[in-house]
Amino acid sequence: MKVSYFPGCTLKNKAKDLDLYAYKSAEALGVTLEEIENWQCCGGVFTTARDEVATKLSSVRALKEAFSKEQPLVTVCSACHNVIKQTNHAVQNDKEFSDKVNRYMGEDGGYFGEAEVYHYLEMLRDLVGFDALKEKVVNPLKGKKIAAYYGCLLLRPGSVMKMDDPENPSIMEDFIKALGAQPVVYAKRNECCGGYVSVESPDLAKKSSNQVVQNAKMQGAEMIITACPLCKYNLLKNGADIPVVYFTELLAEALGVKEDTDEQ
Amino acid sequence: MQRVGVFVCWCGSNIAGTVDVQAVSDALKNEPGVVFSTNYQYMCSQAGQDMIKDAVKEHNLTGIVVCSCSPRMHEATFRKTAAAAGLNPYMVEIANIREQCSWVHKDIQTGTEKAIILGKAAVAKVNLNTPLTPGESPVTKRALVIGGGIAGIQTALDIADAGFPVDIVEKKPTIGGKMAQLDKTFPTLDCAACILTPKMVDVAQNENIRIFSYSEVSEIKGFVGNFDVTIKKNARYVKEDICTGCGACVEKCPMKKVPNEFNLGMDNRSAIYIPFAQAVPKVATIDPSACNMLKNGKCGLCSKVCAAGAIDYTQKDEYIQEKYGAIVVATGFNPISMDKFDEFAYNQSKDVITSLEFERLTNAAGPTAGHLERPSDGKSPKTIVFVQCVGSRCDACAEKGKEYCSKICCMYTAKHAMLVRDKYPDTDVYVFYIDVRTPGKNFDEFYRRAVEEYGVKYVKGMVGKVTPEGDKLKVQASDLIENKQLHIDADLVVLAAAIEPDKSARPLATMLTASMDTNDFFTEAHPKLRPVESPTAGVFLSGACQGPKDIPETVSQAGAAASKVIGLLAKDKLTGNPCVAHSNELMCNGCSSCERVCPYGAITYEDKEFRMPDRTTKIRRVAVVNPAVCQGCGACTVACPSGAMDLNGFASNQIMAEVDAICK
Amino acid sequence: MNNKYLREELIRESGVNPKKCMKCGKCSATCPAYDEMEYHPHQFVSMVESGDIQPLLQSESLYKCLSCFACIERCPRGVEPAKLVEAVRLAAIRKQGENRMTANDVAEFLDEDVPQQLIVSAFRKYSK
Amino acid sequence: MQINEHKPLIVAFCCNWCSYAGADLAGNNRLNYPADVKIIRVPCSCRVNPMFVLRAFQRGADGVIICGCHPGDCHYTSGNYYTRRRMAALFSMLDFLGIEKERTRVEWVSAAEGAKFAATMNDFVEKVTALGENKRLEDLRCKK
Repeated sequence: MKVSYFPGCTLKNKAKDLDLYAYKSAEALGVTLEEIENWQCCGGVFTTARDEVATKLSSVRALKEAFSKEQPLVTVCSACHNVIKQTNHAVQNDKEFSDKVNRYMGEDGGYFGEAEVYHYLEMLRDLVGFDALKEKVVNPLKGKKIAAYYGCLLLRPGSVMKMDDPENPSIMEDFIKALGAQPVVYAKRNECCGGYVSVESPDLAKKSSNQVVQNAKMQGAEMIITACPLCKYNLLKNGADIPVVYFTELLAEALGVKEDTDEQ
Repeated sequence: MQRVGVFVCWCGSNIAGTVDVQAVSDALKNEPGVVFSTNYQYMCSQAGQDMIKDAVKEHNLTGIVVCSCSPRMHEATFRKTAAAAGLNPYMVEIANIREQCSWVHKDIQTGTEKAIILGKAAVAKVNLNTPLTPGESPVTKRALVIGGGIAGIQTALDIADAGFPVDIVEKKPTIGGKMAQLDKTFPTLDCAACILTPKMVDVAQNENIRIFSYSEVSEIKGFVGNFDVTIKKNARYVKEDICTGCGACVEKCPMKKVPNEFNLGMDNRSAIYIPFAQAVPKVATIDPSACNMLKNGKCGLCSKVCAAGAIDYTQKDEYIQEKYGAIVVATGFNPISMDKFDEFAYNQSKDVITSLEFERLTNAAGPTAGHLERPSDGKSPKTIVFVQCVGSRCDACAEKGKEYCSKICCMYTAKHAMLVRDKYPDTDVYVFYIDVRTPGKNFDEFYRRAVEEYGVKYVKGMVGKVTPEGDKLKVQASDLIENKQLHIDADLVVLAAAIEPDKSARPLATMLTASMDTNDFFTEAHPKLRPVESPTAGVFLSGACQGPKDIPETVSQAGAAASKVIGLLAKDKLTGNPCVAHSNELMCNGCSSCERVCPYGAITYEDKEFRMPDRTTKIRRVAVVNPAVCQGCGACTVACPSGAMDLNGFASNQIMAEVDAICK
Repeated sequence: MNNKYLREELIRESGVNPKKCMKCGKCSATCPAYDEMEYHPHQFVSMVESGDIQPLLQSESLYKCLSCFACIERCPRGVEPAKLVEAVRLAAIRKQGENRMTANDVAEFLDEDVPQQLIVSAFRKYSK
Repeated sequence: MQINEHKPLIVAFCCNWCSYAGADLAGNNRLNYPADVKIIRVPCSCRVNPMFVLRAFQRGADGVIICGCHPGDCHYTSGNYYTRRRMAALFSMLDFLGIEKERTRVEWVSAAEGAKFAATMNDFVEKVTALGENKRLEDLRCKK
């Protein structure tokens, strides 16, 4: 299976692990990630203002390319995923916005929201299948108590992201189960780490991050996994005393492809 | 040619505000057939009606056009007026110049122009009206009540008291409904069982009442006074007439791990069970999804211990046919699922419960014998947070929740909070509310007592997130009065879940051809003046199937529905609707097209002798409409290829005349 | 800009209808930045509706909102307060010379691990 | 925008149980829609003979809309299904004859949907107005 892949700026810099393990794992699962040619940064945040058009064009270009190749567009980074899915939704549902976008794009235009956007986790669940994933696991992570941290970007707004129940999600828990480990359910898993204000208001970010880690630990977690580089940065910077790792790293480990990645 | 009188109503300023009524009556004066035209402030008033009667006599009118409000409002009124003046009541036509003109158009010129056109259409139609006489049909003197909760019970008792036989169909193994699950009732705090169970016994002992428990209505045919109903009696694998309700089988049943729906899954029951001690009928029922004997033939213990020999593993579903004159819908309500509201962690912690679950937890016959214990560890909670309006009053576009106010939650939450503080005074009780709505007799006083005498902490604001952590529930909420965010470590969180109509209501409405609103509540014939009748004749509404209601309201509506049923059953004959189809036998060629589209089977065929021009006779097959069965939809008139079929009151030439008048 | 015009502009741009609010306060109940904010999500809705917008434009609260969308997700009336906060913030920083952050400010918080995502989004949110 | 905007003539057939009541509700709630819409009450949408629709167009109507109960909610159980099938056939034939599809419509409006009734009428009138006068049957018109 071939899919279009949008890595995003952070994955080529500070979050190389997230990217590398995503590639390796996909390969092990028989999925080829074809990187979008000349992709541009998604902008990191979806501006909800309806008159902001230019900032959303990089997403539209990526979407259009995936659509022209008749491939689903897969993202790993929570932020890219959020921006691209929300942009796609806006193109589909806000005619005024879609007209503006297509006028901006000029000859590159003619995109009306046809592409399908998958988060890497959704790809695992809906295109690969967690059962199939389970069969490919060579190092089951037996006995590990792992807390999935969704953060705010992955699930919300629920009516747009349509990834899972925004208040009681299970996709990452099912993922953890497929890898043979034991998921820890805790209520703060869909609360914000305070990432965006770590510049403006570091104390607030610290408080939010601590509450997340605390809740996960109190419910018995030994490790936290995330799909978001900013979440990882924030939790670790604010003194998380249990490991915080990208979900792709855990995946690569279970699939037995982590070692040869490390050797490279 | 008719002699038509036109009467234009001002409806105070309702019509006269946007329509020049004088111009309308003047313009209609010149229409064909019109011999008299006037306008008046309130045509529906006694003076207005007298004016019509006088005009009929003075001008020898043969037809009347009233330009006024919707015919759904006052058509019946003016038909009576016409009858009082000696005219056939069906010689009246209404031009709707209020709801469909003055109220929806702002400009007086366009309003007046449209009113004149609507008036012309009505005049054109009335010119082609013919006197109609309604037929008569007999009434089956037996009523059906669907649903055996407090609404159904009260309706059945009241009908039976008047001497008419009533059948109750209840899908659960016992009657009693939601009220049987409640602990105490507001605002008097008497125990629900103490006031309900005697009524249940009355039902069981009343010789006019039959109970079909564990049964459903599977088919409804016919019409007011003459419904043909099929009731499906589900196999309960116990012979109802033999079982004594001794409970020996329940005790011996080895399969004891079935979630007990009566206690909302908070404890277990056996595969053969009696829902609760005061069940009516007090007979056992085998749950086929849990019974080993029914699933794989291994067990049979209950049969062995049953001294009466009531167990019958081979019992089949039974279908019963019965005729009824009237049907009462009392299908009730359920709390909505909390699955989509997991910001309150209902699916993440056993200690987050709904209010109905709380009722069972405080009920002496409940899973904890009335001791308030947390479901997770059995400890007694020291801090309890009640959250109101969970899923009520939501945005119509939201994918979760209901648009309406569930009405009962404010009061039962005050009751719960008060009872906790009364029994366990060292418990901290918070109630988060958006508004406290207490419009009822002694209701606000009750709520104030909860605050002032019992020290329940009412906080104006909403809970935003509940986080289970360790053995606590961390509640994050807003206090809008003090403008701060609250963080409370609670032991128990109780959600006042919105209520919705029972799922069985929608298919039932389809069977009854009774209308429902967008929330699946049954609609009443008139929201103010006919609140217990469905627009479908012979169908009546009782209790929460029509809208959220508390017990006092439900009981009064149940009584009102019963009185309507009694009024219907007391008649020996019903006057039908004369606006039915009829076939012109000279034009009919007996092709059966009309018969195939008739939803009521009102059309049959007869061989008739016709005299031909050459004085010979010929026998031809022609359609005949049974006017007692025909409901007047008109499907046949369009299906008829020869144009033989027409509809009284809405004849093809009448509608064509209206089209012509509008398009002139 | 007069308040009536600004109010309409904010409503149009955010797509939020503040009239739908039933004043339950669930947005503020669920807001993780509540304690840092001078004006809370429910106040944004109510103050924009009543045209009392100037205090909001000058408030530090604009830069405390995490854009985590918890208020949007949980509002029973579908009001979407965060979109209104964002619209007010844009109204503030789109004025000439009112950028909240410049490239020079980046150096201050840059450490070895700061993900690019944070820098990009800080620019998106705080400067135009 | 045209200077002398054409005021269209719209005939709306409404079933007595749902749509006519929905129109009344629109009135009760004072929801405006253009006065170009003139409603004819029929017991059920299935009472509408295709001849009525043809007659309306022949006499100068610019649009004809038929409103009934939602599928499954018909007061007469199945009348609206007949309507749906009959009118689908009629409308495609009219389209073939040059009476644009936008001039004809079947819409389900329940007694609870006053707002939908008003919105439907506003939309329908707008679409028909955009098409201009219905000249297709002009030479056949009995109109003076």
